[in-house]
Amino acid sequence: MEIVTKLGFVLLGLVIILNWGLIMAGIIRKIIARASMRRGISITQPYINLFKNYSIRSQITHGVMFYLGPVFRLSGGVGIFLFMPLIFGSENWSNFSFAGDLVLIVYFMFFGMLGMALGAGEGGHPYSAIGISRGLAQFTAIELPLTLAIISIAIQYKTLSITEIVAAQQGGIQNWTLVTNPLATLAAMISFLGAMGHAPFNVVMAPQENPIGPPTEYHGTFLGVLQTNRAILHVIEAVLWMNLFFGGATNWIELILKSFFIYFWSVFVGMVFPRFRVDQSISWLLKLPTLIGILAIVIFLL
Amino acid sequence: MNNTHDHNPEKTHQKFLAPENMPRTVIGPDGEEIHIDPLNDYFCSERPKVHEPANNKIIEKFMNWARAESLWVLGFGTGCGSIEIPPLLSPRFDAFRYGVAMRPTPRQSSVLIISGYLAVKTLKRAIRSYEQMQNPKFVIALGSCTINGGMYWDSYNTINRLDHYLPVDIYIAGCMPRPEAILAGFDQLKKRIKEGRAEGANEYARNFDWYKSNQKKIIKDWNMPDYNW
Amino acid sequence: MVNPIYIVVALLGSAFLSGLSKQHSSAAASWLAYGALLFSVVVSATWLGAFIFNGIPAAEIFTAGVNPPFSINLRMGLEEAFLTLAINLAGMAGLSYLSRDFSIWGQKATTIFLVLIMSVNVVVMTRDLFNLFVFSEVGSIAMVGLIFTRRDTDGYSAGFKYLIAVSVISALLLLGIGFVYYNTGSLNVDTILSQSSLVNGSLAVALFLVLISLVLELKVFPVNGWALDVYQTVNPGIGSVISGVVGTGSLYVLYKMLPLGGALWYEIVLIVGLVTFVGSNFVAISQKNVNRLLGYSSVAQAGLLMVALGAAPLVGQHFLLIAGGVFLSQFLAKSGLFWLAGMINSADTAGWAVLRQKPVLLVLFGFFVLALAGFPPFPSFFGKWQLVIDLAHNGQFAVIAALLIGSLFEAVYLFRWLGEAIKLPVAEGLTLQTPLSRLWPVLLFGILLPVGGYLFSRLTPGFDGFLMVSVAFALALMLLDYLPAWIKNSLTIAGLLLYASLVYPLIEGDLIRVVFAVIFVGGGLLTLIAGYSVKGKRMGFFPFAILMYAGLIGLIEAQNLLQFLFAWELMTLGSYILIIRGKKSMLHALNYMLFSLGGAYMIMMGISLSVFGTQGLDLALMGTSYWPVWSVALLALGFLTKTAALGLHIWLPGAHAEAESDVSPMVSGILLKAGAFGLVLLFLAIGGEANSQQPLLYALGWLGALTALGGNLMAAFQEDAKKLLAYSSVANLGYILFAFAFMTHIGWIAGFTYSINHFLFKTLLFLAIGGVVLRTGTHNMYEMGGLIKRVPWSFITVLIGIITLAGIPPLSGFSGKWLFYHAVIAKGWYFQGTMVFFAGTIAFLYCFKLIYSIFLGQEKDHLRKVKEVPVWYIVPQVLLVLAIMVFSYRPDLILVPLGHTLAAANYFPTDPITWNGLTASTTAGYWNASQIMMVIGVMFVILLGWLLFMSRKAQKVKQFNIVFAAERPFRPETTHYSYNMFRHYHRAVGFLVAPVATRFWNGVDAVMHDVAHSAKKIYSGNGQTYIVHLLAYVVIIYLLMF
Amino acid sequence: MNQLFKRLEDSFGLTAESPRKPDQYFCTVDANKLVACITHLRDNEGFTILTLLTAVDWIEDGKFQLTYLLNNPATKTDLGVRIFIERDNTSMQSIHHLWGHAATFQRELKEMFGIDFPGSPRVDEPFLLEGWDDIPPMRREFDTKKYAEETYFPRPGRETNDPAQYMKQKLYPDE
Amino acid sequence: MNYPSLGQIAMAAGMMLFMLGLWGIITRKNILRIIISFTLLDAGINIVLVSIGFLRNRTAPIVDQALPATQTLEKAVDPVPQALVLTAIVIGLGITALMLAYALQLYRKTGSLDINKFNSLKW
Repeated sequence: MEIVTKLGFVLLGLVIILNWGLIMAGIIRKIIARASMRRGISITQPYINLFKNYSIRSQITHGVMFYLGPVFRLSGGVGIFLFMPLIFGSENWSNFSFAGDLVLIVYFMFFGMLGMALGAGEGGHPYSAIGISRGLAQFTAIELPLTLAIISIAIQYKTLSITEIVAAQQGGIQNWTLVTNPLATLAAMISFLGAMGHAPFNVVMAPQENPIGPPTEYHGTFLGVLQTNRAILHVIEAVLWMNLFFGGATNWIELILKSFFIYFWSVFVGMVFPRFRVDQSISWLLKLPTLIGILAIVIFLL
Repeated sequence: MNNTHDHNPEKTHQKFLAPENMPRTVIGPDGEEIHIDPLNDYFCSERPKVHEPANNKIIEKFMNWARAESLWVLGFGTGCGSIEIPPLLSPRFDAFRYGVAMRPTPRQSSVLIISGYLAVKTLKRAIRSYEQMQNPKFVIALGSCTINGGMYWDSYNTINRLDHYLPVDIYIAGCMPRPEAILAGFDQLKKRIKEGRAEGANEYARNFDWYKSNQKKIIKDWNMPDYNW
Repeated sequence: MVNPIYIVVALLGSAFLSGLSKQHSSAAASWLAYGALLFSVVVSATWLGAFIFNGIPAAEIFTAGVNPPFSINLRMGLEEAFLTLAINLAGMAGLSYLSRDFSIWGQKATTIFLVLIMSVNVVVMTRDLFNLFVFSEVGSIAMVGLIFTRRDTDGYSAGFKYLIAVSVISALLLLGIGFVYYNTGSLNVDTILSQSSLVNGSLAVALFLVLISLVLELKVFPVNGWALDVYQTVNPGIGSVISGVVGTGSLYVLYKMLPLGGALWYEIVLIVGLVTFVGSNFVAISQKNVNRLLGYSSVAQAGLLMVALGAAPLVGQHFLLIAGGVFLSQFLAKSGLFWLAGMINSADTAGWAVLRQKPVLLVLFGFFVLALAGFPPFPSFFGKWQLVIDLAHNGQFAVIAALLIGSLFEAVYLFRWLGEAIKLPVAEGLTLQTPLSRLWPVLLFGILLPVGGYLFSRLTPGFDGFLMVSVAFALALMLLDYLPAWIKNSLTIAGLLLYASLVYPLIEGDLIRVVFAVIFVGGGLLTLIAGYSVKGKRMGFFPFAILMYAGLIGLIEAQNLLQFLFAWELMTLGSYILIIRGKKSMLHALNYMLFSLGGAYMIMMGISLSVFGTQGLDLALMGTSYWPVWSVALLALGFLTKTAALGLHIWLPGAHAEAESDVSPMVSGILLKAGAFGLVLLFLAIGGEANSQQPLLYALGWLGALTALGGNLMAAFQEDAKKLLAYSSVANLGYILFAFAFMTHIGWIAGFTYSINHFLFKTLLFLAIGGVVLRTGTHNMYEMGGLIKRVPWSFITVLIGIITLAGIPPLSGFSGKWLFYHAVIAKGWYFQGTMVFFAGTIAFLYCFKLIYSIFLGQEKDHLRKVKEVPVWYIVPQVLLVLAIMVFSYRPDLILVPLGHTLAAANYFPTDPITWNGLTASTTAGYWNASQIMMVIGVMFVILLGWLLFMSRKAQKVKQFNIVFAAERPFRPETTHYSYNMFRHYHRAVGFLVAPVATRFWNGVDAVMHDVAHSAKKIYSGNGQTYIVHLLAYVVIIYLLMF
Repeated sequence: MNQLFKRLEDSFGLTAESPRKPDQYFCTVDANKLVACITHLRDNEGFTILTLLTAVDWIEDGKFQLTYLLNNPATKTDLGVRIFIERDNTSMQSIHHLWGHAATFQRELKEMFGIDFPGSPRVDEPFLLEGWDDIPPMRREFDTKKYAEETYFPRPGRETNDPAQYMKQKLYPDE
Repeated sequence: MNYPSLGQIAMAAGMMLFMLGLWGIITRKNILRIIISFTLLDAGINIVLVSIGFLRNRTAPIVDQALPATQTLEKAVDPVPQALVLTAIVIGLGITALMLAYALQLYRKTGSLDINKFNSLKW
């Protein structure tokens, strides 16, 4: 019985996160449009796009991995969700976070990337492979500040359990990592920009250079699966950052607000900055953000 | 120079077969001979299939609504009309609010805008792109050139009527039509889709032989299987 | 007992008779010569048998019926019997070998030859100084007479130089003898010895003259140009006599006389020997002429024996073992090599490739080279080992270091030579001349080598004969080499299992050893199964495979350091041969061998400096608290050459990549763990958690992190699939080093997890990729592509392999990563840890490149008919996948008991991991592999089912049906994006992979060769210069002494 | 310029025309002297740029007129060198060795007029037209209207008007 | 005044011959001269050896009527060095002969006796 309740809450949480991800994408794009003085899409447009993609009638496939790729990708997104505690203090909304700690989530991010890489590779399109190779190369550099930040907060809180990290930040904004460890937060937020794939780190999907990169060959249901994952992943990664640096959430409203603002940070930066070439972004990430991350650790060692 | 038209398309296509599409023999790692016929080995040569609408009326209506409200346009410009598309996305006209978006790959697009005259050479690419789009797919043709050849009506290298080569859903007249007209065209297309009348893809599949013979009549170096999957 | 004087009588008599006989009775004369030599052999053999088995005391033989000092007396003791047996045997073999030449040169040559043998016999046995002089002069004259048979200017000039030099030396000797007599009134060695307490100034000078001329007779470096010229020009059959017979005599004389000089002279001989050994080997590095190379090598070996001689007071009772072992090896091997050179008739070492026409000879050549280089199971290994240990007990570390460096120089040219013989193309027009009269001496000496090795292994203290079983097994397999491969493969597997089952009871309680044993034996089984796919005979593979595995198991079973090193060298030897079997492996194998030997010598040096050097060899002594930091550093470096740490890694990629498809997993997935095992032993030895080597470990930790980063980066920029995997191995061993360097409980658990994982996935990947390479015939990934349709099984296994490699949950690679994170946090090595994690993300780059370039993307024309890899490759892969799955699902099965073992008091008492059911938790976090796997599995299946349902009607299309900007792709080759895939990454971080290490080692190589080449210039070829050298040498030694 | 023409007249027998613009001159030479002429112009007279190579079809005379338009960047002068060649099975010496880009012009002329330039790189490959198997379309005996009507399904009912007349009629029908 | 004894003079002369020979061996370029130098050296050593066994006022150690075996200890010089010298002379002769044979062959082959020319074997 317990397991059924657990599964019920997990599914419910997944539905909420998915819907919030879609709505959030709509809101953000609406904001972008208004910022450039357009009316822009309706907030429901992501839903419609998703429905449309699932209602495409004909499809083609390049082989087995063409199926497995999106499945890996979505598993990656859903998996991170499954191992992520959502609401602090709530047994029901902590999903399967008892199975592993922060390390699990950090490494599980690769699962989806691998799937995308394999699926796109099976498509046989050179642009897919180019996109993947750029994405992977950039990701190595994006991970570096994040790793430093994680180590820094692990030193700070002496734990890698997300629940305990959130617990340590309770009791007001002065206890958030944002305040107690600003350098680590800064490093991780830069890394968040890369993880979200917005400018200046969006060379992977760069439509003008290599038509949309990895998912060039994907369409219809396959693309629908990828979009579903995107909606989940954006929210759940924002939730991860929220848990680590912004005090977590004690209820859904807080989660929704915080994840929105964290995600909006990446969009905001993306609106303002132009795009890096991939080697530029790597060089840049290996310099300033890495330095910030190292400082974040050094401060705790002193 | 022979002045006679060769009306046997098979022979013509053989004549214009590209060198890289010629059958060839390569030697495998263990010394075995491998015969390669690129057209058969590299390309899927299935004919297009007719995909009937869903039986359930309500579901079909819902799907058509979703398709109509999410028109993903392939970024493919022909002729002078391609200069009319970018203003469409600018704040002044803002086609996004109608669910219109540009996609860089035909696999993900559902609308092909033929934005002006089509030389034979361009037509070939337009057909390939169209065929690579997935089943509910719609064609909007801009300008008189696509309707009757426009000012190029007697050119030796420009087609006169697009609907002999691709199933056109909406013609937007003008030389060129302004963005407002194109927006109106999108509106009409939406109506057509919602009414379930925009079955161009199925029409293309049903009348595949006719379309193909028209296409092959002028595109002599097709160098592909009949349908470009 | 026959009086040994009859040896002299028989030889001299037959010499006279054959000299007197007419030309037409030459057959009878040569039979007479054989008879005399056989008689001598029998006599000396009976004496030797009597000494060994009956233990009788040494016999003194008095001539002329008067007691010494008034007459000449001979002695027949154990040493004399052994040496005369060797000399007479060599004489007999040499006579047979030279019989064809003698028939051309005429009867006189036989006569001279017999006189030569006789004179050396006397020189060995005599106890009279003047008699010694006379017979050594007789020997020299005979020698020069034999040199005279080479009838051209080179021969004459070399002979003349030799003659002048020998005359000057013997003049010095005679002068010395005269003064000795003047001072002591006796010429009898024993009498003089009894007065040696009376040594005064003038006697000391006299003795100096005697001894220095004896030393000079040994052709010490660098005053030996006259001898080298002779080596270069004479018939190799005579060269073997000079090196083997005459050299033996001279050495023994020095041994006899050395007590006269007292302690100081022992030191002088030690130093002279060292200089000779190192210098001669060093100049030989850049030598290509075979005969001269053999000359250098002979001189070097004589130098080694002089070292042993000089160290006699230090080594005490082990002297006979040491000198005997070294002597026997070099005597047999050098004679054999000279004889082989005579059969090949190529001035250049490259010509020795012709040996491949007769595999037996190639094997024997291998024996000789290995015996010279001091490899087990040959006697010199035991000799050298005992020498090093005894020197270490006496604190002679500089001597050890010099010895080891000299040995390394020696290995450079020996193994270059061996490699050339194995790999180079056979030169045009060269043929082997192998009449039976030349063949049997080589065969006999070749067979005597391992036999001698066995004997000496029994004599060496602390050696367990059990290890020799595997060697015998390998030799037996070598004899069975004409059988088809599958039979030998089955035999090898059976042997491996048998050996493992015999060893298992010895290590049963020790989980650390059991883990490594499982890796070694399990990996061996799996890779040998893959070997079934090879058709034909596969000559020369299985004996060495079994040697390698025996070595690996021997490492685990070793009770003391001798056995450990024995096993280590066996493993190196076996793997060297396995590696050199690859198509383009010659240089890589040489690199491998040199780095391995360098590592082994560092280990030896480290052992000497450590507790073992002072207290004993038993591994149980390891816990002793005294560990000098240099010793630990050297030992660690030695093991790190095997694990290819950054800077020492340059041998690995080539060696692993060019090896055969089923050898690569052996050497990469399994063999590298030997280094890891060594590190484990070392780190446990220095005291586990409570060690006192923190600064060194800190450095090693950084080294590990840098290795991980560098290896992964280099792997990402490879185009060769196997090189990519090889660099990945470098990096993974870097992780393992990093983990073990933590010296904490959790770090060690991580290290073991990594070791197991690396074994599993790297063996898997190398097998899979090796199979594909086998089918496609290329290593270059950009030449493959789209093979998923052709080799689906390999694709699946590679997929699982790279998921494990990259450490992605839920497979077992993640367990290593999790433990790593916690170990880093607990230890506080944050920056190294970050570097390692950064390296981990780079692993994705090459994982993707590997699987994409080979299996995905565009299929190439010429690979459209590639078949699935042989089932024998699939079977072990499937087994490995199963193992990965089990280890992923239940890591606790291994990690929990391992944790208990490591928590032992003298290891790592603080165990931070608590296991609650299947959940491992530390104070910092928790992890439940089974739950993760279950959750992900269920989710994956649901999502896959959903997508399959939604896309069930999808049209399958072919490879060119891609969106190509409304065009069509031109050719698969131009559409497959693979070559230089990460060029953008290279732009950003390429400066990190500048080939610094390669440049450094190339520089070392170039400098060594240049210096060696310049050093050789002292051999100007001018006889007078040589004399000047001689005299200057005498003066320098004199000045040094007084 | 006249001096130049005088010099060239002596060497190559060219006939000059009166200039159309102050800096634009035309002249005519024999086809077989052309290469020598423009080589001289390029190397000695400073006409280093080949601006254009084009053809005119004088079907009535049975001739093709080729114009090599050269430019002298120092004096900012254009010089068009004309030749006339036979119309049937015609071929002309290639000048791709003087200017690399001449090959492209020649490729186009080959495709559009059927003028062959033996030795010119890739001269037989299609340039603008893909799969054209009729007579070269710019030759005046090619009836492009008839070809278009036969090939491109003209839409029935289409009227073609002179725009000026049509608009006048439509806007001011009374006049 | 302490005059050197005959034995000492002989020894000094022998040593000088020895040194002279050695000097010749390492300085002369002609092979024949080298051989002659060697014979000088050899002779020098022999003289030294004889002088070692020399005892003043004694006779040669030949047992005959003049020197009965019973008086050898008192009247004869040390016989051993003499025996040595005899043997050494024989050996020196053999070696000299061999050297000359080599010199002859070298001269036949090359027409030269310059030792500096025979350095084709080196390094």
